[in-house]
Amino acid sequence: MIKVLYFARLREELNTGSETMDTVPDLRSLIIDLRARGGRWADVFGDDQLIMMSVNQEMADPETSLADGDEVAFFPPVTGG
Amino acid sequence: MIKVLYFARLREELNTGSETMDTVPDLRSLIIDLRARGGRWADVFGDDQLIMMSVNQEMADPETSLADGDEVAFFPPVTGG
Amino acid sequence: MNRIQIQTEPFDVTAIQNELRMNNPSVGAVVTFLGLMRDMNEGDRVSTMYLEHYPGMTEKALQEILDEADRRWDLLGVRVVHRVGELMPTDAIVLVAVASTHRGEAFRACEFVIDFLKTRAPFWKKERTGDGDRWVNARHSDSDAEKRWE
Amino acid sequence: MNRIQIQTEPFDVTAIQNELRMNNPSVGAVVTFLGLMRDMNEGDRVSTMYLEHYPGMTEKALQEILDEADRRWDLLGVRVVHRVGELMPTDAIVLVAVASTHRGEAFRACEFVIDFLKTRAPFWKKERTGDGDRWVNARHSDSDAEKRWE
Repeated sequence: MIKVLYFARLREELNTGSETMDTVPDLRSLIIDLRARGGRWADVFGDDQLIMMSVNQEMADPETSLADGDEVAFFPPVTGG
Repeated sequence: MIKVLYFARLREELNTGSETMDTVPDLRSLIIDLRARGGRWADVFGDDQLIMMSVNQEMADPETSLADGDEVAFFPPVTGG
Repeated sequence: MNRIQIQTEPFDVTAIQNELRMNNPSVGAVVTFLGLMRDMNEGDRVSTMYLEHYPGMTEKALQEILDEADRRWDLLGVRVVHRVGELMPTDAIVLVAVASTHRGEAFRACEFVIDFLKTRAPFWKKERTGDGDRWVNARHSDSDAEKRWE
Repeated sequence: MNRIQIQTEPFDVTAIQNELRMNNPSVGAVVTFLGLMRDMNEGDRVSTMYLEHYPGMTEKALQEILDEADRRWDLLGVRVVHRVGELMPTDAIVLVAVASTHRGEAFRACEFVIDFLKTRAPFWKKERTGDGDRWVNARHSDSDAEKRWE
């Protein structure tokens, strides 16, 4: 299992902050699964969307592989400071 | 007449902080007169000495002309901040 | 002495600068960046702001930025304080303070840290305007600022 | 509100930063440089320092530097405070604080002002070391720093 977190605009648009999902090989597979949910999920994870992602609190990209117990997060480009 | 001020190391080496002198056409003439006093004056105003100068509190150079009532100052390169 | 603080409370700039300089007479320069909430953004008046972050990852991302600054410059101390939660115009959002022997390193490192914080630390701003709430968009000028350090 | 202060007394950094930001919600960035007295210089331990200046010309020279900074960048406020007289290690010697809407201008202007202050404002440092008193020599690195702005 992996833990998946959503922040800021994504959390609001998807109406969820976190969930638990079955482990998949990499972030690309996970994104495909999320997009396949359709509706808001298809929009938020659409190819034209700028989304940042992390695995175990380190910046990651679609090629990053996943293992059981990983913490994944999706969020918009950051705007602090 | 012009007023001539000396600051920091120069004031100490020449043992004077200010004096009044007859007006001369420019700073170059003034420096020649000061150097001609000999002793410490010849050393301090020697060709190999790095000296900064101002006229009426604006940075100046040997070509700067002088007029009656001007305030001239000689000092070492600045080291504040 | 913790180099990174994420907090809802306001912070005391002088206290932070003093920690950096008081016990170390080798410090010749302290450069401090203070980021403040403005009452206008993209042409609209903003009444309040809410700052969200990713607890845990934020601290890790900032730690990596500070470690990289330590590798690049000879620093005598660095502090980052970032507020989260509700903020009002003129409130301080972030402080980056860097101490070094000479000023060049402190200026470089301070700007490096805030440039990378802006593009790599997981914080998000939501503004309240007359037209309702909106998430702030990332600025191109911030990613350009980051690229200067490559 | 005077932009330039030359004084023997210590100064309050937070009060100066607050003046720059509190009454103006357009201020998004305040960059502050604090120059401090170190206890070592050129390999020797320094116990106290005496700072001499040229009253009148010092203020004029600083005014010209700030006017030039105002021409080059879009600033919302600048302050320079410089101490003169007796100083001890860890004492603050100089503060340059710059407010602007965005951070890039505040960083540039703050470093510009301190670089030019170091080469153009008539201040002179005399140090007390174990071997007696000595006037501090001007540093090549300071004239190099000034040349970057040409």
